Amino acid sequence: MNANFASFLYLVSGILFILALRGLSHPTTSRQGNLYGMIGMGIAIATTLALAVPSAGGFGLIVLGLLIGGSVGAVTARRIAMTSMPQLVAAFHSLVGLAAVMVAAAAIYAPESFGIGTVADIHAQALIEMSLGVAIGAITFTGSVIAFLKLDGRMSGKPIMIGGRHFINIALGVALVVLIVLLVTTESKLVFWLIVAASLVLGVLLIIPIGGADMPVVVSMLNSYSGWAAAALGFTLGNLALIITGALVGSSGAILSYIMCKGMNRSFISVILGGFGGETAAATDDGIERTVKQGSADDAAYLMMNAQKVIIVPGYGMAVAQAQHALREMADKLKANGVDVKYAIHPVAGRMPGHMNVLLAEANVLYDEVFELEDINSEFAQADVAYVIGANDVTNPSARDDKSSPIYGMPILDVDKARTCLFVKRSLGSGYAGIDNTLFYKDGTMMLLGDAKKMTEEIVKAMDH
Amino acid sequence: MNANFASFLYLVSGILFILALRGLSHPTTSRQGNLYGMIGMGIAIATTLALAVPSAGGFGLIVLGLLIGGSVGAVTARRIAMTSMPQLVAAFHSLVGLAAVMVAAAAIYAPESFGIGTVADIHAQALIEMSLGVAIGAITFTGSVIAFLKLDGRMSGKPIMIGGRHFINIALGVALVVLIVLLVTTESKLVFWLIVAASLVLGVLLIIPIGGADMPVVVSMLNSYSGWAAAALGFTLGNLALIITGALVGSSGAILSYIMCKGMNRSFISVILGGFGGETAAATDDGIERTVKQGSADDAAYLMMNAQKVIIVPGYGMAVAQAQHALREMADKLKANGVDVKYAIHPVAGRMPGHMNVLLAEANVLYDEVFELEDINSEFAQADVAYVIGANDVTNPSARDDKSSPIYGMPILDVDKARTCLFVKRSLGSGYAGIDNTLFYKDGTMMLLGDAKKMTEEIVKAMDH
Amino acid sequence: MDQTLQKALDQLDQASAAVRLAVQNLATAPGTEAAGDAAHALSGGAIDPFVFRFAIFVLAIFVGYYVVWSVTPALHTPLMAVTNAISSVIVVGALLAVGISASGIATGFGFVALMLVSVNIFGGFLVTQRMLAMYKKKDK
Amino acid sequence: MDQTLQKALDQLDQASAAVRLAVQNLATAPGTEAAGDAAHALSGGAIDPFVFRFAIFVLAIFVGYYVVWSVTPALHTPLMAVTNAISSVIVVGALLAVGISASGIATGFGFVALMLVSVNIFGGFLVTQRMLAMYKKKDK
Ligand SMILES: NC(=O)c1ccc[n+]([C@@H]2O[C@H](COP(=O)([O-])OP(=O)(O)OC[C@H]3O[C@@H](n4cnc5c(N)ncnc54)[C@H](OP(=O)(O)O)[C@@H]3O)[C@@H](O)[C@H]2O)c1
Ligand SMILES: NC(=O)c1ccc[n+]([C@@H]2O[C@H](COP(=O)([O-])OP(=O)(O)OC[C@H]3O[C@@H](n4cnc5c(N)ncnc54)[C@H](OP(=O)(O)O)[C@@H]3O)[C@@H](O)[C@H]2O)c1
Repeated sequence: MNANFASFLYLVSGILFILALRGLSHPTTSRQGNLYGMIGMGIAIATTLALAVPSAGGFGLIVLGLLIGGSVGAVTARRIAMTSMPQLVAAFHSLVGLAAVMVAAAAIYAPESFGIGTVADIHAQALIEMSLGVAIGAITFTGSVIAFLKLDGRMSGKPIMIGGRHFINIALGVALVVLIVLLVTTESKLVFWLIVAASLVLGVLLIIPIGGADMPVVVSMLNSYSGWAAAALGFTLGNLALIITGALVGSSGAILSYIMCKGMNRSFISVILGGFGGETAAATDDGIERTVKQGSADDAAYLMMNAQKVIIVPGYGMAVAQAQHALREMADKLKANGVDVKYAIHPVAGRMPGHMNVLLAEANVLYDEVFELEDINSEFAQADVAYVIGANDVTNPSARDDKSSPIYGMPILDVDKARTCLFVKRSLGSGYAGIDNTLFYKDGTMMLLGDAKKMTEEIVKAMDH
Repeated sequence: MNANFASFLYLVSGILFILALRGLSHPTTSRQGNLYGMIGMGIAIATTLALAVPSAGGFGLIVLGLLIGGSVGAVTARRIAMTSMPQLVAAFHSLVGLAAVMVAAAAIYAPESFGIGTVADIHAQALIEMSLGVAIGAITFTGSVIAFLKLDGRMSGKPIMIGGRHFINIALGVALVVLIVLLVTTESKLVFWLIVAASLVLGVLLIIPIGGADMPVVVSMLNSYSGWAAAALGFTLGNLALIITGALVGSSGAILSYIMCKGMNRSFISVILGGFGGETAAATDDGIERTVKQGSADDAAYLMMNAQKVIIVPGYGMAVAQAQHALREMADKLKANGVDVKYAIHPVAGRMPGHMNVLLAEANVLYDEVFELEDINSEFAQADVAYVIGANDVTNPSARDDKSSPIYGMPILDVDKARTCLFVKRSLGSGYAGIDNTLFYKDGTMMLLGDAKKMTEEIVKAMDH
Repeated sequence: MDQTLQKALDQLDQASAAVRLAVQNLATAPGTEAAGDAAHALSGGAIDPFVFRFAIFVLAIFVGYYVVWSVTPALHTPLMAVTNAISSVIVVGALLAVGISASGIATGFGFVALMLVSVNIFGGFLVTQRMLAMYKKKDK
Repeated sequence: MDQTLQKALDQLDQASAAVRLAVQNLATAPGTEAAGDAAHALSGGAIDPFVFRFAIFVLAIFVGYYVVWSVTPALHTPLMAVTNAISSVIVVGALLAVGISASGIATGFGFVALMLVSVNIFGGFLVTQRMLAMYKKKDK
């Protein structure tokens, strides 16, 4: 295939990826967008095969690799529970990171195949680009593995603080720069692997001190990294699809990190420096005796069936309990009874941006009943009941009223403005931020202590009486 | 200067232009944005001079040209009345179009200076790109001149319909394609000038049948054309700044045309085909006797001074009458009296997008008192008085209620929902769309017949009593 | 403008054209393996700059689309003025024609273009500045 | 993988390097007028593809910025999944290594990369599809 035409096709593939993301601006166009993404990937693969026609053996290997990887991927995609999306995304990022390292290694061992020179005579520019790609790729790899382990609960979410880690990180960073210079001058394979090793270690050290609950920001940041790694290799290979995609993915991750930090009213730096949000802290005890009104499923059913307007506020606990289906059933009952039911989603409810939306969608909740914070917050004042299920921090009024609170300034859902506020959770314990929620002790609040799913199912049953 | 570095600087200049437009997303960042634009232009000019160091004579000529053009531009910019912005923009577009033709001509006569080959041996690709640039440039030139003449009232706004003009246009289009092929094969200067001539005629023929009131859409479309012409020449010259800027300007013009068409609920095609909106048509007389309540400046002053909330709706007539300063004075009086005053701007009020905003800003109206249609339309129901000054079509309820109306579907400002609606205009005549406004005959409406500026000044005086 | 300069230019151009032809021949010479072609292509060495420019053009259209949609309607008039001003970056062409042109007539065209476009540059940015300076907010 | 192929490649590369050097020397040869340089530069012939790629990269960042901000928050989780899927376009590197690599070890690395990345391609797009299929609207 003509090289110019191939470049043109790579551009087309990059444009299709842009259109894929553009499609996500609305649910109706999103499936189309995903299709564009698939077509773009198909074009990139077909173009590469047509440009550099593989030998018969090579072709066999390619088919084999695609088959093995593809079936693992397809099965995973089909089986994975929607609640495990954060882990899945972290795991997938680690694969991209490792693949970037492998591609760079292949390029070092067979530069001719990539058109970047010959063994021991690789263009300096290509070497620089490549070593940036490999370093970022390796950091993405180990970083994502740690994030995966923490999110999946296979490793304690507690921040692991190694003494002098800032010093070690800086030293590793300096070492990386030196090694890259060495690689450009000597082109030694040993140096290449040293870069890989240093970056792998750095990836671990960067992520280990960050608490489990901050992992979503980390995952998004690693997403961004994997984009920059791809772009760096795109420069080496002179591949437009890689450059464009790398930039897209890089921006995307960075913006999502920013959105999460803003939603939590924290600075990105404070997240990255780590040490925040390990195990749920105990509720602070300020010595004042406070009373809590506790209710039963029957009370809740009665209250809601006689309401005109109910707003449901899901949070992380709903995901943990997998309560979305029971919740939908409850909403159906209410709607059949003429109650106006809406869902209010806080930008950082759950453990991943948009997490609650996916879960509700899974339970067949129609997306035009689901509203964002800005669009629904003024409606709580007119609501009879706010049904808060497994959410906590995102409703905490101290973020609005108490200047000394660590989450002060974070926008919250004004559930306290509803006539009655029902709180489904297992205890009076705090949420991810480890802050006591004063709402539990308010007059209009009724606590429904128990597992989110069980409690909701009981309420549904009680509604039938 | 190194060619790579120069290309890099051209890229920087393109990026600065992007940032210039980005700055316009908010009034507070807009001045900064304009500054970025100036810096970008400075970089582009400096880079070109450093890359292709001119001879002493050439340098002298350059300074002379910049001085002459620059002073004309600066004086114009300082003197021009804000109400004449549409004309000014049209006139400026014609300059860009003509300049594109001139640059292309220079390139044909001295291709070496542009690095596109030698006389009689210019690269075919450069010739194609160039002839596209020159054709679009020439169309932009004459088209903008016609638009300027119509907007400035130096030519009748009436659509001039030449018999068989669609046929002539198509014939010219075909001729252009043939001429471009001829140019590429023969590289004859005669053919080049024939292309210029055909395009100049086409520009006139395309715009002449379009009514004066549709000129804003045309101006924006020509803005878009001038962008594409710049981009085409950018390809010829291999200049990144030109390519990026051309694409930006091209998109910008197209989007603004689209916004205007949507604001008027008309299709772009119907605008381009022309024949709409010449002289203001006479009010349709359906034989039914209708009564109009007419009021005086004293009535208006009394009504507004005793109101709690007044919403001011400016339109084209305010611009014609230059009533913005008097209007501001009136609003100040009202505010001093404790009345809540807001301004509501329809997307196509006036004769240019954003036209009313500039005029109000000129009269020192603060931009946070000025609201867009979607943001204020629901407030009319709570307003005591809607003060409609020189606006007409954008308030016509038939666009909302009467399916047979030619403007049916166009979003309007719901001034009829205000308790009282004051209408300042000179007669019961219609506006740009030539459609009778049923609002004049409504109970809650009071007509204040007279020139917008004089009437407003009288009201101000009456308020002092 | 200058006879010797023109000659030098002509010669340079012919020479470089010859070299470019040689490179092209080399790249498309029969017997070169597909892999070699591919490798070369991937390194970007053989790719026509047009492809890159086209990519830049397409991406800039996307950027333009989004940037312009993000402009607040209140500033649409200044937007028209400022896009007009920046489209006069075509001045680079005029500068080349005036500054280093080898033919008198081309210099003439260039000079006219330069004058026209300078009107735009100064007029466009200054009128925009004048407009923008008028937009004011409460409490300042 | 193939000795002769590798040799051919080496030779091709050396030859083209030599030509490129010649072109460069020509361009920077003393006595060449500034005008010639400029003309050449403006035609884009002498511009390093890196500059173009960098331009494309920068513009793509702008596009990415705007495109991602326009994604509705309700679809942020699918967004993470789909960006993950498209970042596996790095597969083009793996394909080169496996398909036409001249060294066994590079083929090995390429094969591993290919497998990993295929997991992502299929997994990423399919899981996104699965999620998106769940988003439903009233009245259908
Ligand atoms: N979404 C994101 O992108 C993102 C990213 C980073 C950080 N975060 C953080 O995550 C938090 C999200 O807020 P949130 O309100 O959704 O959650 P939260 O504040 O973490 O609260 C979750 C609550 O759910 C309850 N819960 C846990 N398991 C449950 C079960 N099986 N049944 C019933 N209740 C259960 C817990 O209380 P009990 O233990 O008493 O049951 C807990 O208080 C915010 O602080 C946010 O900053 C979010
Ligand atoms: N803004 C844009 O971008 C744009 C673009 C294309 C088309 N348009 C069209 O322009 C129209 C704009 O609507 P509009 O409501 O602003 O204006 P309009 O409907 O054209 O009405 C303007 C009114 O102002 C009155 N008027 C004229 N001179 C006056 C003076 N000196 N003092 C007082 N009144 C005076 C006229 O009535 P009298 O003769 O009775 O005084 C006329 O009815 C829409 O139809 C729109 O579609 C706008």
